[in-house]
Amino acid sequence: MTGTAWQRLRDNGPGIAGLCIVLVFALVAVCAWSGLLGQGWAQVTGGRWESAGPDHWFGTNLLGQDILARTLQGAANAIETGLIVTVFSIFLGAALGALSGWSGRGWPDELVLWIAGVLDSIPFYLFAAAVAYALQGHEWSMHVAMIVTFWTTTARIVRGEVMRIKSREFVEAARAMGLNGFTIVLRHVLPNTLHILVVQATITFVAAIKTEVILSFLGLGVKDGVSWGLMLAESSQEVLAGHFGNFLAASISLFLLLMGFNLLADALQDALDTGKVIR
Amino acid sequence: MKPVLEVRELSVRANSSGVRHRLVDNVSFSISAGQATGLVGESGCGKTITALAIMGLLKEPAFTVTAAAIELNGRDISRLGGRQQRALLGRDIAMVFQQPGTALDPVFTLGQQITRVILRHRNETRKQARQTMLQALGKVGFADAEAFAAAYPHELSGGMRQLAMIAMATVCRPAVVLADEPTTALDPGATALILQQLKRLQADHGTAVLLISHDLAVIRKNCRDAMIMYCGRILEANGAGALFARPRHPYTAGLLACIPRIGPRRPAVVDAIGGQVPAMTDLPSGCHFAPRCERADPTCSRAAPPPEALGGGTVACYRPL
Amino acid sequence: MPYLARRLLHGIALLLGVTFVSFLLMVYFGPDKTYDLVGKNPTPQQIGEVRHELGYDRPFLQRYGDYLRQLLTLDLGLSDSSGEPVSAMLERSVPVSLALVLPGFVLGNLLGLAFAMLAAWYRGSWLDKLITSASVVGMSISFLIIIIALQVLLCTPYGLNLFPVRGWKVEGLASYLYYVTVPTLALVLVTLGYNTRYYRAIVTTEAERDHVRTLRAFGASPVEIMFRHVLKNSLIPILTRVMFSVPLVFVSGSLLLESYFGIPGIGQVTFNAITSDDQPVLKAVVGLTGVLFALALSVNDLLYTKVDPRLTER
Amino acid sequence: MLKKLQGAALLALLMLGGCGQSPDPGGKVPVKIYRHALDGAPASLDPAQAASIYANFIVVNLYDTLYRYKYLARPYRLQPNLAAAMPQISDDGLTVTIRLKKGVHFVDDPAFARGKGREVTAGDFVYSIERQFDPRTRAQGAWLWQHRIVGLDEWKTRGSHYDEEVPGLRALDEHTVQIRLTRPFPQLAHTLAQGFSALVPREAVEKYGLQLASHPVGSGPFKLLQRDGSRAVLVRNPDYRKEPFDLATEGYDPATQGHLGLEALQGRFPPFVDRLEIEFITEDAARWNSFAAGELHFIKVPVSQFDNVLSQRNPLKLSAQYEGLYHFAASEEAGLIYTNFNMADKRIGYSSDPVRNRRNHALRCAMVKAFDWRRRNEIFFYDIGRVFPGIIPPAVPEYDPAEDRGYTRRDLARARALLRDNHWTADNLPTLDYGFPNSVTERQIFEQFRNFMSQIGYPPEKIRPMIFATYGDYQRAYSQGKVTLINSSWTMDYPDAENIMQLYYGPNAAPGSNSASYDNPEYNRLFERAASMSESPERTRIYRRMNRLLMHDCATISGISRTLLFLWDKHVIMKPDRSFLGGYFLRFVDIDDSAEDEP
Repeated sequence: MTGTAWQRLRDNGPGIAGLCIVLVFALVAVCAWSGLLGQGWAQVTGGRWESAGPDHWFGTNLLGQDILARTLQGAANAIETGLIVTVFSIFLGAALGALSGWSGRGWPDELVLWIAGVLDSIPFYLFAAAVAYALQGHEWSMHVAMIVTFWTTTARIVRGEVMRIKSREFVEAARAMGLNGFTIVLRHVLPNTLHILVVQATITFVAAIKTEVILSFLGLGVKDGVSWGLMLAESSQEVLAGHFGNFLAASISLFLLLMGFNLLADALQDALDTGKVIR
Repeated sequence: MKPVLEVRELSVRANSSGVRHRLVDNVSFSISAGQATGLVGESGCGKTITALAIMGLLKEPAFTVTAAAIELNGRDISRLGGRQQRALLGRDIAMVFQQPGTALDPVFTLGQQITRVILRHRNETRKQARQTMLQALGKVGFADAEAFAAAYPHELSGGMRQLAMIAMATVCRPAVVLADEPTTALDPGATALILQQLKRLQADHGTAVLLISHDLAVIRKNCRDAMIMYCGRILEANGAGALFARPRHPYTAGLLACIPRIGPRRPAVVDAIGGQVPAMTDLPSGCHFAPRCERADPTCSRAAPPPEALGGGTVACYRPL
Repeated sequence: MPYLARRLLHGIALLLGVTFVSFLLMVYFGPDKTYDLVGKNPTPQQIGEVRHELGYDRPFLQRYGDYLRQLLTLDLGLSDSSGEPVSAMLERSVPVSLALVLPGFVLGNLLGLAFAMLAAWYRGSWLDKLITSASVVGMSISFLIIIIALQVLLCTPYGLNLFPVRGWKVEGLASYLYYVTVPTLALVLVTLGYNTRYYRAIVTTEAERDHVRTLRAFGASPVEIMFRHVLKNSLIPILTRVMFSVPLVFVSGSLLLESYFGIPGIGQVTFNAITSDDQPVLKAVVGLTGVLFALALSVNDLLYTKVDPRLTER
Repeated sequence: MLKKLQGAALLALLMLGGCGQSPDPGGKVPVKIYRHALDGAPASLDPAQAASIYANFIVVNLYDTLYRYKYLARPYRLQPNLAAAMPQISDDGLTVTIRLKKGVHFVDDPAFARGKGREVTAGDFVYSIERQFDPRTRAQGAWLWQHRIVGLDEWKTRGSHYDEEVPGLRALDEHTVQIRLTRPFPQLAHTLAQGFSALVPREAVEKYGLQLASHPVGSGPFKLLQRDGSRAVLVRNPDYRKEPFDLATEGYDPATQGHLGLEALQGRFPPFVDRLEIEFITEDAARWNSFAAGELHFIKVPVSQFDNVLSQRNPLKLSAQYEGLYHFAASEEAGLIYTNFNMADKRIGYSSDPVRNRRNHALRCAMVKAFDWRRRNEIFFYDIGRVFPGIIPPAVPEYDPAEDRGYTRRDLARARALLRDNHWTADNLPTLDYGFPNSVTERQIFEQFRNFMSQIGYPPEKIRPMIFATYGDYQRAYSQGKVTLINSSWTMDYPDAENIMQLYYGPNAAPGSNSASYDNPEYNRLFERAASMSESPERTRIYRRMNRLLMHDCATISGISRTLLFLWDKHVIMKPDRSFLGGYFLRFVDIDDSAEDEP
């Protein structure tokens, strides 16, 4: 990100707020991974449905597990999923997008567009379910499903951008210097799509987290462990019996995290003035 | 003779991200019926802004427009808004824009767009309106008006679009037409056509035309009066003849020096103005031209020189030629 | 028109792809109903019989071929669980889903567009800011949370308790509203944020075009400008969004709603098909969604040419 | 309801600018409607596929079976339904003769000549049982009669040709059936009270094929009007055979049932209601809210609502706010919930190496000791489930109250000792796969289990969850021995302990119902010996002995029987039931319209 962009980001109050929220959650995640936070999520430390109190800030669930610990662990899981999915799908999207963009209207372009079209035409939750089956409920099935479907948007945008850049002088120059396509794309073209990738990443992250929650709710998501989606699934039964612990904890933290990312995404879009990316 | 349009102490401020700077600074002038007045200046000096301000098209929060008065046929329109203002626009005062390419809506035919204006401002039936529209197109020289009415902007050349613009601007016989660089985007042939149309306007309906241009030649040929604008201020105003024959303001003089004379005898450009046009965001204090003016002295940078009557016109300079 | 032919070709390629991928995933590697159908104390031989009955033992290509034929002839076979003809299940459930999702879908888009146009006309004003930030908030609330919260607030004694927790016994307008309201609200809430923001992005760019300035210079009223001109100019991206969301809204979207509110629409049929390993139904749903999508794509391109004169010569 | 309506109308105003008339959603009609809720939806309505309690619940109302259970008698007793009398059994117990009632007709259907439902005959019974042995039927009930009826299995292997007669299954005349058994089968009459055995007309099968599953053609008290994934609507079958309701025959007990107003039914002809609306609501909460909102007449109270519904536990007492509104009954389910060890899995079950075999046995017993039934009962059954040692539940007469409760008493010290003495340490303990079909509760049950075990030092990461998207997948996995810890529940098919004891009979090993693949020669011997006996003190002794064998081998962590709570509207006259009676009681349900207003 260029200096001026950073300047603009700094002037963007909401953007900074978003960044802070994200950083806080990231911190929580790191602590959870390194075993400082939310370790007791599986242990039973209280009675069932204890209300909030000094030893259980958010109360306990049916089994008597501490909801706070589970929320923190859930945060870690959400971030983890978000990171994995984002990294891979952005990478995939950038690579394929560049390929098809560079190849112009050649067959690689047609092929990539075709694959993207196919993937976009399958209802997502069905697709996720299908992948879950195909992978025999493997713990990564959720991630695979998301990566395989999320890269298409990035690819489309990168493709357009690459097509635009392709015609620029410096690329012509590089061609004239006899560099091969691959190096040109790698050295000269992709770097120029970085700002788009950054924005896409934030957006993918949001999508990933949201989807993780829904998939876990449907039982297609997190296998062993705890997730906000699972907490919401528990709560969807509890709330109607008047126990709101799980619901509040999960929904509020989910909202905060998403809000943070959305604000950040907006700020980045303004700062790097890639027009508003369509979501 | 009574001026049709009189502008008094018009100022425009742009408010972008906190910093507010003047685009038009305390401009006053007037133009009278049946004649053309030229507004000259380098691009970005505030000509267009002035026109838009007069039309009342500059909106808060992006812009702040202040004026002692903008009188159209003696009626102050500077404080009008909403319905009343819209009633004027296109009927009593109209504007022709610089880019005929983008100034028309691409998804409607010329006919539709002109007819809308008629229906808006003159109580005519659709049928009548259509006739009026066809006549207007005919007047500006479209032989086969029907065909043009049915055409979409992208199907026409720039010149034709601009003619259509003029047809649209004049269909309601406005008292004033603000023509903002109407010819810059066009080839010489089209330019000639357009200017001829503007002349016809003045002649036929006694319309007053404010011809905005950076091209001194155009102004000289087509205007009775001319005003020189620089960094949002009018530095000199006078009858075109007088002004071009004997410029009083150093800047005017500089500009005139830039006009290529016909014939090979002299180099295309002589003693052009040195230095750069300052950015509107940080204008020098006092006379904005002072830093580039070889006649400037400390007084010039102290306060903006007020317009003084001189040789039949007005000049805003402490040390006029 | 060669352009049309090209589109058609693309459409077919797309369909082949969709059917193949979905078949591979949902049928070949997909769920296995055998063990739902074997009785207690089955012998391996009986299990074999059931697999044969279900046709699981036939070679891949043959099964895929049959699948394509089924889609072409719209003869979708019988559900493995209920024995009902799949086509009958669709005829029964699709209208329900339409009735369920349509109001929310339409409202969500119209409101989004309305807010977007407000924001665009008062670009940069407090109203614009309010609308934009509100839409960001909207985008940050998960569908799940909205559904659960709305149910508690509107359908339970803990809240207003005005509407049914679940079900779909529609006989006439009143009962329709009675059952459709909460799902509609949920749908609107979840889509509004995204729509508003998307449409705002489009409408603002359109509202800043030169010809809009021209219109104002000729005294056109805000209403005329926004609705007659800006709207028509931004129709293409709007149509695109609508067309593309149609197939997915009606399957994925209603899946969550219907499984949560116990509404017997296509979503629930699909959900049950997933949880009861009902391959014929899954195949039909995915196949038909693919078809819908391909159609949407082509129709969309046709609409373009209708909407924008600049695209007619192609 | 009315309150809700205003809500709807109000929103109508907001949304569409108002709508005038607003009839009761659900439609106010002058007929008696009974609204019931099931916690699951039936897949198929073909008797041959009526495997789930949900399917069975509805099938027995659309079709007729030869026998049924008495409405009110407890313990359950059989009662002729389509049969004229109880079966006549020869002295050697091998020949069974059953006479059918005359003049009973199937409902009218295009499948029949001229669309008129023809008379039900003995041939229909023969055909219906044979269907179970025809692969094309996708039947799921064959296991009830497998290897028991002379020539039936061979009939199948010869390709299931219906024209070919089965020696052991013959219609002597229009209304007499004769069944010849390979060995005495005391439970036969019970199997003929199941949906599986319901009588299906051959014409319908041949006309509708697999579609029969959604287009029932029977002779039961009700006809199917409409059905989808979320509800089924049944209407009274006007041609249903006229048999007056008699309290005495149904085993009425004024002492315990006097308050239900059943006397009003005496001498009238069932079915009493014109229309059954059966909602399939899987989510407990939604079901409860629907009931609380007055949309349902009956509910099996979800555990999450026990706090709310009950004011005290023993004796169970309804909380004041509901007493005025609802009738209330608690019934102990005839079945059990247990967690099997996969004995075929060397990691924890039988091992060829005697040492490992002994250590595995110790490990299993340690886990049994580590399991906290008190807590399980408290959290998931609101402390009103019945915990009992082994597999013989209190619902059957074989249950032994005197049995030593040690097997279900938690004893961490003992468990740890067992591990220590057999050199089990956190490092060398085997990694186990605990399987369950995906659901919130199943997951919670797993987490609790893992938590129990972690308290004797079993590392949590060594008990892995194996989650399956559907129950079918789960079943397949453990049938193929892929799951080490199999959490399952068994609901008895008929009120005879034999139905439970077979769960651990060696030859029934996976993919059979003996999911533990438990194989103890003595157990098997005893089971075979008891197979031909009907309930008797001797058989009881044998069964109890088998139960002890099982516990000694620590082959399963067992067990608990749920206590089910039923609430139903005071206007409704009925005695609901969930176990063997299945849906039979629906025909006896009546609505007291002296107080007309619907809840």
